[in-house]
Amino acid sequence: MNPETPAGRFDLPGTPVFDGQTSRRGLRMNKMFMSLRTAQNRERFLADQSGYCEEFGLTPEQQRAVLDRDWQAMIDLGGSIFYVYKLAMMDGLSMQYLGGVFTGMTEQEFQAAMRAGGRRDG
Amino acid sequence: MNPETPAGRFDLPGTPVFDGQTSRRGLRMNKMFMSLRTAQNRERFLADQSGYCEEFGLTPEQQRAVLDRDWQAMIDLGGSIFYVYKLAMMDGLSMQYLGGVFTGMTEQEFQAAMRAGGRRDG
Amino acid sequence: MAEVIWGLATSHVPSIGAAMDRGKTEDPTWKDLFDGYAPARAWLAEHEPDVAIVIYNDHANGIDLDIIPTFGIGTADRYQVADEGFGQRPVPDVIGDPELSLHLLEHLVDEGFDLTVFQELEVDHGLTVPLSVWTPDPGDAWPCPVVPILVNVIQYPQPTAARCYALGQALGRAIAGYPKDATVGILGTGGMSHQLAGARAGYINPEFDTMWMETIQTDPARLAALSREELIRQAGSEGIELIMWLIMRGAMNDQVAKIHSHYFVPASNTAAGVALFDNRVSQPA
Amino acid sequence: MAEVIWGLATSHVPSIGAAMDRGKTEDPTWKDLFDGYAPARAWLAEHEPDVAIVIYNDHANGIDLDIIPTFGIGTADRYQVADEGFGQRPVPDVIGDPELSLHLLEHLVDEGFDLTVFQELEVDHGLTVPLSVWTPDPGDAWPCPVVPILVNVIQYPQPTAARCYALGQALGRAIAGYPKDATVGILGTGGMSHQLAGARAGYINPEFDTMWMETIQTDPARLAALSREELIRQAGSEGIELIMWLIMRGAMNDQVAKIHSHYFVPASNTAAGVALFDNRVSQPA
Ligand SMILES: [Fe+3]
Ligand SMILES: [Fe+3]
Repeated sequence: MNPETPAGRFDLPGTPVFDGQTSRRGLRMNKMFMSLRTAQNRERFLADQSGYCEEFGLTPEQQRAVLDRDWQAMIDLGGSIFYVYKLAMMDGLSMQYLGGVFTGMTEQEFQAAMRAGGRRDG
Repeated sequence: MNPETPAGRFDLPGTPVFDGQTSRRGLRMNKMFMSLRTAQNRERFLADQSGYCEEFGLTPEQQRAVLDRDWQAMIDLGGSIFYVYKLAMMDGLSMQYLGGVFTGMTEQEFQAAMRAGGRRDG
Repeated sequence: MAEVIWGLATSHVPSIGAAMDRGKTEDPTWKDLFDGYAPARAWLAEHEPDVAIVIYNDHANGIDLDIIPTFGIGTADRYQVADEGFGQRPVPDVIGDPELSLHLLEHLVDEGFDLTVFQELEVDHGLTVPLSVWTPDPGDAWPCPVVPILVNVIQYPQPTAARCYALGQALGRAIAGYPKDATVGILGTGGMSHQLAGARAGYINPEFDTMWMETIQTDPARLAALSREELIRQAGSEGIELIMWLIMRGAMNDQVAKIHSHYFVPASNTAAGVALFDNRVSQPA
Repeated sequence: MAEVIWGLATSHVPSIGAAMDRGKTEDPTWKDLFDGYAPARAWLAEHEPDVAIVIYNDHANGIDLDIIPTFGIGTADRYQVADEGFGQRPVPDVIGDPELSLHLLEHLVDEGFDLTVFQELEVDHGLTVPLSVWTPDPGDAWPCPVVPILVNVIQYPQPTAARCYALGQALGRAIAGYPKDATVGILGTGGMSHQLAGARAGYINPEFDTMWMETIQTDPARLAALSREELIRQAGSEGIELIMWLIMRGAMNDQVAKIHSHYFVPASNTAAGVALFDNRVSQPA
């Protein structure tokens, strides 16, 4: 899926809308992300990432996205950014890093764009 | 507390109203009752009733009511009848048995009153 | 557009399901109740909808008391039958209709109804007993997919009767606005008069129930004007769940035709009522 | 009766809390933001209410996606600070005011707001960061008890801006009808413009934010007329959470006086805004 033309509620270019069908698609994966709030679950996840994903019932595509840390794919496959962020935090990555991934920039470039007042439409 | 003059939302004689303060009072006990839906928890409960009650954080009064199967006290201490019933079911007791307890009848008398068309006000 | 073709109001007492599951429907204590269902079942078998909406409440099985939604809607594609503490009822799981659920949700939220979305939900006797009243022998599957709508009737403050009726009316508009053609059956469950705890346990009010059964057809707005206190006084502390019939009724036309109704005391500690209404009758101009 | 004495609108970006918890408020990237809070904090320190109502949303910490309430209210006597995945923030737990919670709940349900009751709730940065914006050094306890009100801003369909404003107005009536004398501070949290995912991530709209900051004081009904689509387009997919400011504003008088406001980009990926309004000003006849 191309993030420039998200499937979803409105046709707002570059703007994923986390609607009911998206949330249904991502439910198992999002629940898995939420479970990573506890140290015990983070350890279990890190010890056997694919086993942990299977336990939560992720689809093969979701599991691949998680194992590959394909952040865009996680969003496309129903991830909510607030949930996906739990995985990023565990990896020591920031929301600016993710912002860079979504916009094709390095974390530094993304941060610089934010410090310059943020990005604009068009 | 006297069930004829329940503390609660309205002054409806003989009618406990499960309101917010009641539910707050009974929360830990009701959660314990709900846990008895699974065979595993019923076994754990039966193996050590007071330990199980403590695990759920019941007050000493609630714990005594549970151990004594004092059904009226469970209601007075914040039990919801739908939750209290989980404990009764585990004991093999029916809603008619409980109805008898609340009205000072045997189960048979209560059942007979129901079969005769139910009880009336006043 | 989708169209409500019938509304079925029915008690959801667990012992009705238990009597069916244990083959006791010919038992003298139960026979009159089940005989009373027969005409409704026969008509319903001839009028199978594409989807059903079941308005019910949970009883300490699918949801706990830490989170108590006033109104909820399921959006799952499957709802497992809950184990209420004595094993699952031997009935099929309930298949959902997420597309319709999400349409209803969006319409209702836009109209200012503050629903809670259930993406996962185990359904208890509140939902499965009405399905059994409708379809005694489902075999491997219930007749059609189901959208569950949940109502808090257990903890004060319950939604008012007026709010339930208004929700039903908005639900009717939401159904009418569904872009796909579909026929809809709607079930309003619970009641009739009963009280499970307190010195008034066992309370039954046949006069109130008779009035309710008639008026739900002819003048539901009058029932919607009843206060919580009045409902608890007249129908018992658990009889207040009759407000769920008003959601069903609100989703139907002003004029509906009664196909059948029946009243029976006692199903366990409860006055059991069933009322079936045809929604496809000509409306006054 | 209880009286709203002030309203504080503020972003609740987690990095604002993190900057405070790690002593980085004098850091060049943060100094202007925290300097901007100073006048509001000074005024608030002189105007301590008896109780605060915090309108916020959870971010995958206190509630999961299996149950998504449109509006929720906490009725607990204590709310633990959530561990969001990197340990609890080093701030006190939040003390509740169940009596006020239950009063508000009853009034709001009677007015037809279909709240979900939270008897247990862990509160995340959505609630604690605004408390820190107000009170940077709480010591062992926040200044007063808190009633949390939760809003679904994450999953479409969010409540409309109009519905949020109406909830705020009903909340104002509910507060005015509280039988006990109490002063109330009300916090509307979230925003301002930001978007975290998608090719438009990093989107900031200072023109919209400036308009919002002014209009929330002078003409909130105009903001309440914005559609979800318009809000997401103009404020970003996460900026839609600005609807929570409308609940705060709705609970206040028609005329309010601005004590202070400040705007700062970026707090992490977000435009951070703070606006403090005095509710005790003379109203036009
Ligand atoms: Fe019920
Ligand atoms: Fe937020």
